[in-house]
Amino acid sequence: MQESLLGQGLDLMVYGMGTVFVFLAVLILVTFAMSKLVVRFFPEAPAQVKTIKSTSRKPSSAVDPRTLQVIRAAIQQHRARRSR
Amino acid sequence: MQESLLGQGLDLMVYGMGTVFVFLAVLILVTFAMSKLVVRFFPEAPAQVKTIKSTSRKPSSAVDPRTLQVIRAAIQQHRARRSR
Amino acid sequence: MQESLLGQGLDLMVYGMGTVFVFLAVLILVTFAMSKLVVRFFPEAPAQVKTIKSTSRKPSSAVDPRTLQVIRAAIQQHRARRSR
Amino acid sequence: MNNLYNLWQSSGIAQASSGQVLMLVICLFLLFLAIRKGFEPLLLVPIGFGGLLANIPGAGMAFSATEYAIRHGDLTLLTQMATVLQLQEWSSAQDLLAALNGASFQQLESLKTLAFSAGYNNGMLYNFYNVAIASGAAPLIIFMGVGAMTDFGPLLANPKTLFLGAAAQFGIFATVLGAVALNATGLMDFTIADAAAIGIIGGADGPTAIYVASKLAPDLLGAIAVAAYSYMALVPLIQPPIMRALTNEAERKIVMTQLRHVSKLEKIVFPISLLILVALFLPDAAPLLGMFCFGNLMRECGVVQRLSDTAQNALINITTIFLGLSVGSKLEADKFLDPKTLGILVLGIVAFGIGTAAGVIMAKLMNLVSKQKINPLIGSAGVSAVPMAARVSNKLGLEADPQNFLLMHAMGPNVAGVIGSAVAAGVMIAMVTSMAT
Amino acid sequence: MNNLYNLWQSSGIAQASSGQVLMLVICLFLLFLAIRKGFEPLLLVPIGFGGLLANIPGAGMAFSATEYAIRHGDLTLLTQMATVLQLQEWSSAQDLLAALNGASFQQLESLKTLAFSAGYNNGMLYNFYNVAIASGAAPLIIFMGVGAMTDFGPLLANPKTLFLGAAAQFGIFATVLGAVALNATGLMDFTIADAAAIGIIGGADGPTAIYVASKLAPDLLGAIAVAAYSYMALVPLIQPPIMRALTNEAERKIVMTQLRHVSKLEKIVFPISLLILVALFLPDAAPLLGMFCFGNLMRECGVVQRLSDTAQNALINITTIFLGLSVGSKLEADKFLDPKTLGILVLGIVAFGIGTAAGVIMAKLMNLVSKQKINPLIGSAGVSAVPMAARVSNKLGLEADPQNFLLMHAMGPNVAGVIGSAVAAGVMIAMVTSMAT
Amino acid sequence: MNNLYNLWQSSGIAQASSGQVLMLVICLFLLFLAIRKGFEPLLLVPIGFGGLLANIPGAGMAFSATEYAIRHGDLTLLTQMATVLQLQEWSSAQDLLAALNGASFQQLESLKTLAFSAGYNNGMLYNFYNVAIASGAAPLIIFMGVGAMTDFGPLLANPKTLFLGAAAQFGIFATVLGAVALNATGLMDFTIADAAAIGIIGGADGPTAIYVASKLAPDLLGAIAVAAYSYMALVPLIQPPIMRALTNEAERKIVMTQLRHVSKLEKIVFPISLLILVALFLPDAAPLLGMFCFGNLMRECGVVQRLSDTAQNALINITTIFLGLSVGSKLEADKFLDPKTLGILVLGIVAFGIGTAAGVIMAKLMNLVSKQKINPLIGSAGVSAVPMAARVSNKLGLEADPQNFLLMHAMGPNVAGVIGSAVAAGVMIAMVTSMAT
Ligand code: NA
Ligand code: NA
Ligand code: NA
Repeated sequence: MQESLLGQGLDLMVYGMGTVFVFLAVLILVTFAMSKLVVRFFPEAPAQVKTIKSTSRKPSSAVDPRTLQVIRAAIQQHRARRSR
Repeated sequence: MQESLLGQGLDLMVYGMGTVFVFLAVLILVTFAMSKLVVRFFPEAPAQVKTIKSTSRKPSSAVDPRTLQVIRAAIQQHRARRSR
Repeated sequence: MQESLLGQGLDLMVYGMGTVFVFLAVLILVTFAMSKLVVRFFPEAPAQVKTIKSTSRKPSSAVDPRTLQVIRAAIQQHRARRSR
Repeated sequence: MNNLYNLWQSSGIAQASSGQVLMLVICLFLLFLAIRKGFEPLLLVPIGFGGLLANIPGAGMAFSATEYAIRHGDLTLLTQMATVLQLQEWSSAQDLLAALNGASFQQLESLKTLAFSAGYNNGMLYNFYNVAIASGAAPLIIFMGVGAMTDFGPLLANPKTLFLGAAAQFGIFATVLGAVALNATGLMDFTIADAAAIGIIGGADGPTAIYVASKLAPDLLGAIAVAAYSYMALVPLIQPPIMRALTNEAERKIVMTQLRHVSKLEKIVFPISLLILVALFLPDAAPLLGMFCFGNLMRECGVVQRLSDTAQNALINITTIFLGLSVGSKLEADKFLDPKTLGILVLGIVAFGIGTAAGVIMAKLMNLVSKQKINPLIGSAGVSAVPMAARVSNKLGLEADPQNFLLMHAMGPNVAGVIGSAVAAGVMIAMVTSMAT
Repeated sequence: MNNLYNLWQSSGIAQASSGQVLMLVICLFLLFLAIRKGFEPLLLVPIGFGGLLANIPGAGMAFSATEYAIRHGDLTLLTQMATVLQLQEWSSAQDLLAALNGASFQQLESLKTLAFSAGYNNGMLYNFYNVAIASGAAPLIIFMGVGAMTDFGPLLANPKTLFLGAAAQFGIFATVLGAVALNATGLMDFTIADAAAIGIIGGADGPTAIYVASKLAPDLLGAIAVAAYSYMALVPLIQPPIMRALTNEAERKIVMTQLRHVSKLEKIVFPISLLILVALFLPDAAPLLGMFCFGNLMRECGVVQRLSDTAQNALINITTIFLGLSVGSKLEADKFLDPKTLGILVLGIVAFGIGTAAGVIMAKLMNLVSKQKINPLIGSAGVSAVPMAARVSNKLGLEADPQNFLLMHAMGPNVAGVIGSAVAAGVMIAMVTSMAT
Repeated sequence: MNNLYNLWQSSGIAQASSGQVLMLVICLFLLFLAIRKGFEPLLLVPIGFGGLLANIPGAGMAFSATEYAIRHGDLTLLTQMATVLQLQEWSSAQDLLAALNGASFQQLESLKTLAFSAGYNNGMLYNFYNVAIASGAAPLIIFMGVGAMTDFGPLLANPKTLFLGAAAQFGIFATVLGAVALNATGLMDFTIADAAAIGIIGGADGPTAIYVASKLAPDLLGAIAVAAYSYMALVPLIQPPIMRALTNEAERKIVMTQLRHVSKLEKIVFPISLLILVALFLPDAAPLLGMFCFGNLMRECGVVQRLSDTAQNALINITTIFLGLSVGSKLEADKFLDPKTLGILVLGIVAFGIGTAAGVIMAKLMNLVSKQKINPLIGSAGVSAVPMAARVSNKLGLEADPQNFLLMHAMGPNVAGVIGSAVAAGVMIAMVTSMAT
């Protein structure tokens, strides 16, 4: 530990804050570029939107399909039991 | 091990059973006292119930849509079973 | 390692494949025998089905009251929220 | 040809001991009881199946790397191990295995290093046992889940019933004496730690029994857990004759006043009060009762529903699976097939009977001094075995008077019995540990 | 009679230190805040209860086997331990406990062996702490779950708001300087590692704070976690005065343009892009941001809904229970009742304040150079405290103009603040580690 | 200034090796396949992301403390480590890393102590790997979940189809010979353990492949797992040409008799019977088949629905997340970028092809001796790859005759293939282990 505690604190402040800003600035640039590329080359055309959605909805309907599945399974079980 | 096994067994019996009784007796007293205090100083007045609810609700509100879904599924299950 | 790698490979092939076949052959025999025994001595007669149910339901009926409780609790929560 | 001989040598039939075959039959019978007869299936299915796995000849799924190395290692390795164990004379692997019981911590560590160096590994069930039970974690997590499922309302409405839960613990301590007496006959060789672990069967509470056994008598854990869960399943057969013998028709017809409404705040404050009492008077019961109170507080406080749900479902189910398999690993033939097991089974049922009787008698004693009469049928529920014992009280009550519903009244002593057993467990662990040193 | 004396000796009252009693009161107060006042109950209920358990006198649930052995061992054992620690002069167990802090890894291992050999075991909470926090696993798993719950849509629609999330991290580093300054006054004795761990409270992000504290200052972890979660709950009280002081009516009425629609593909590519940037420029932040991005990718990719659901529910709930109890183990009196705790509480709230101010000021600076005006009220959301801070921005916006809904606009800086804190955490861990050697 | 230089030094760009960059690209491609092409996403998303994390330059998330210390330690530490490893001459950290492979258990323990003493820690993914895979736990838990999801009904209705599941395992053993042959060419350097681990890819069963690879060839685990899951996803492309080439139109039109009803009791008894056979004849397959049978018994016994649900959902999902990340840790550049990986990929697809062919040919052979004709298209389902391979059989059957639904008939050999692979795995682990000593 050659430096004083104060020096270390200042170092942390300067380089830390600097890194946070530089990193997030780069992230902004990359995000802008990524969005541009995606919107340009892979636009969510209505037709495509639907196909994407049909896949992508699986998740956002989130619990839905599984719940449905569970319900269906439960109903089947139930019927099975009844018909036993 | 200075004591005989029988002595140890008797010790366990006497002090063990004693502790169980004394501890639960104290618990009875504390529970009586606690209930008295609660009923006296924090009665479940309709008005106060609502304010308690409003604070305790913030966190649980995060769960809202899922809870509803669960309820619905549960009710369906329950009905299905009853109609068995 | 007295054997050559090739010898080891051949050994694996011969004894491995042999074991797989023999084991699954035995499993076929056992499965046939088991099915025969079950169908013969424990047929799924309607009458017996009911007695099975009554025992097998005990456990699932264990979940029943809890499910009910959950539903009740959920409904209370839901109502409480709505009445906000 | 050599390979074929090796394959046959490694087959189960060639390696099976008669003990293992007997244990396979016993475990199949446990599965039969669980699946067909509904004996506490949530635990007995994993325990029974774990027992099957533990007794597969040659698989060694319940062995530590050290045990496995001793059984399969070559002479060089065994000689090194004997040196570590400071055995002057030994003729077989059995001698080494026998010496493991008395080995010190450092010796065991050295043996472990030798075994791992030679390429041996712990069996899967041994790992499960270490992580789930030896650490104490699984019984405590299940106790937390049980806390999250427990409604203290009936107890809070009538705290006097805590005395019934206290009295029923007499079964535990009477059984300790019984084990000591059995030892005096010379038929079996129980230490005071064994006796305490066996007694806890009378607590009629699975996780408590497993927790105590893992601390005081790990070798008896398999038999103790099997006895505890089996007898809990048999409560509807064990209790009624005792209850009928100790009560008359008039007593069984006593109608109890309806339970008062218990407020939300009382339910929140109760687990905290209980924990503080534990902290002040009985720190030895802190792990068990602490986790129990934590689960109950999560349930009642109303602001951590997510956590409470998980504690009651995913977490307790996952833990149950591994707890069951781990208990099953103690059904390994060498450990289970011991005269002690028979003693445990006999003493266990005696413990249940005495606990039941003590609960009923305590209820009758309380009626002598108290104006508000208690139906003595709810005394038997003090053994815990939640909610089976309470249902038995209710059933016998209805037999005497078809309008007299005792279920909710019996839930009070029923959950009191859980607390009582945990207190007894804490006292016994502390006393036995100090006796042993 | 001897037994009765032993029982009394082992009771909590006889063993309680005043520190433990004080801590029990403090933990009850934490539970009160969590349950009655709704202070981040998902964490503060387990933390508060864990603190109660850790301070039960005589139970030693938060002690390692070594600590427990030092407190309860006999003279022979203590002498052996002192030899291992190379202590020439020592008069009490306290001297040995004090020497543990400076012990080397090998010394600690030797002590552990001594303790286990003598039959002592780790307390339950100590085990939980080791598995959940010392390994780093629990905060990372929670971060994964948070990632699976986070919608980056608002951020992707307006990436500039990342600057607000960057600016608000100023609170972290200003607090580091504050801790250094407090050290200079001589009132407290903080190392640079302590200062960094305290600063991270200003990140307003629980798992990040716990992760950093566990790496840099484990002894302060309890106070840091309690401060972080308490102040996050207090965001609706802490932030508004600062926000009002730094903005005028016209600024608060700025209406922001509606956010554009963000496509599914952008949401899938974003976590991967972020991870690649981390890989290229900031490997030190890889554990935190890696797990965060993994959770978010599971959410957005749409093909692993099972895993995403589990990460958001069963897994995060289970982890939260054990994380909370483990943090509670650091509320053990000897560690928590230290002047440093007071410093941490003061510095923590300063950090929140400075972070809030920096966010608002950055928004005003951006308005100086940018045509598209930003309502400076959303700057304060950059501290993270998701979603509380964004709701505060929204509330103050509605006060100024009842038609101006800022919630979605504030969600951008809000999640940016999470990324910013994780970046700051990575930088600090790397820099402090290299400073310490 | 020094700090700025340090920061740059610690950035990923400065530390990246070309291998790591290549691996990042490969892992991104895996994610693309998983997300966009639907290649077994439940496993390949975590594996691909784990691979990204493992290859972040400088982060060392997949390194043990020892590996990390060797890469970042100072000369003193490296000299100490070289002494432990008994290296006379060494010039760089690479020499030490190379020496790790041949180190004994005690040497590795000493190195670990040195690394921890110097303040280094295991990376997160390394810890995950140890807990989830090296212990063997995760593949077994997943196998339990698969058992709980498996319906043996179709197999019980037509047990003969077990032969198809047996025949398809020919792919495994043929590939072992292929690997041995590749070794003979001098192009690659496979041991018999490597060959066996590669062969198991032909089992078309993910957890079995991971389990075997973790026991026999941990360094190849990454490539083997990736190959196994990728080819399982490619089953609809790999199998049809082979199936068409080996069958004629008439054979493809064979209509099979409807499956008989299977009673509940048969389904309960089957997993127990299977386990008993394993116990008697094949103890080496006990871990895999034991957990599989346990899962199936929980499903069918009907009295532990809670446990069965958890095994099929929360538990298997949690395990999958950590298993995937752990496998990803083996995609670390130094281990994955090896000529062997290419060999593994080639041999893996050959294994699938041979297994498919063997299944179809076995079906035709059975038709020569049996009266009840089997449509040979269901033979290919014997490779497992549940339920993909059965669906392929069904699809080709419908192409030949739009009324001929083969799905349920193909489920029999499909689940038989799972049992067959597990048997093959057990045999290979036992034989290879005895060969190695
Ligand atoms: Na009890
Ligand atoms: Na933040
Ligand atoms: Na297969």
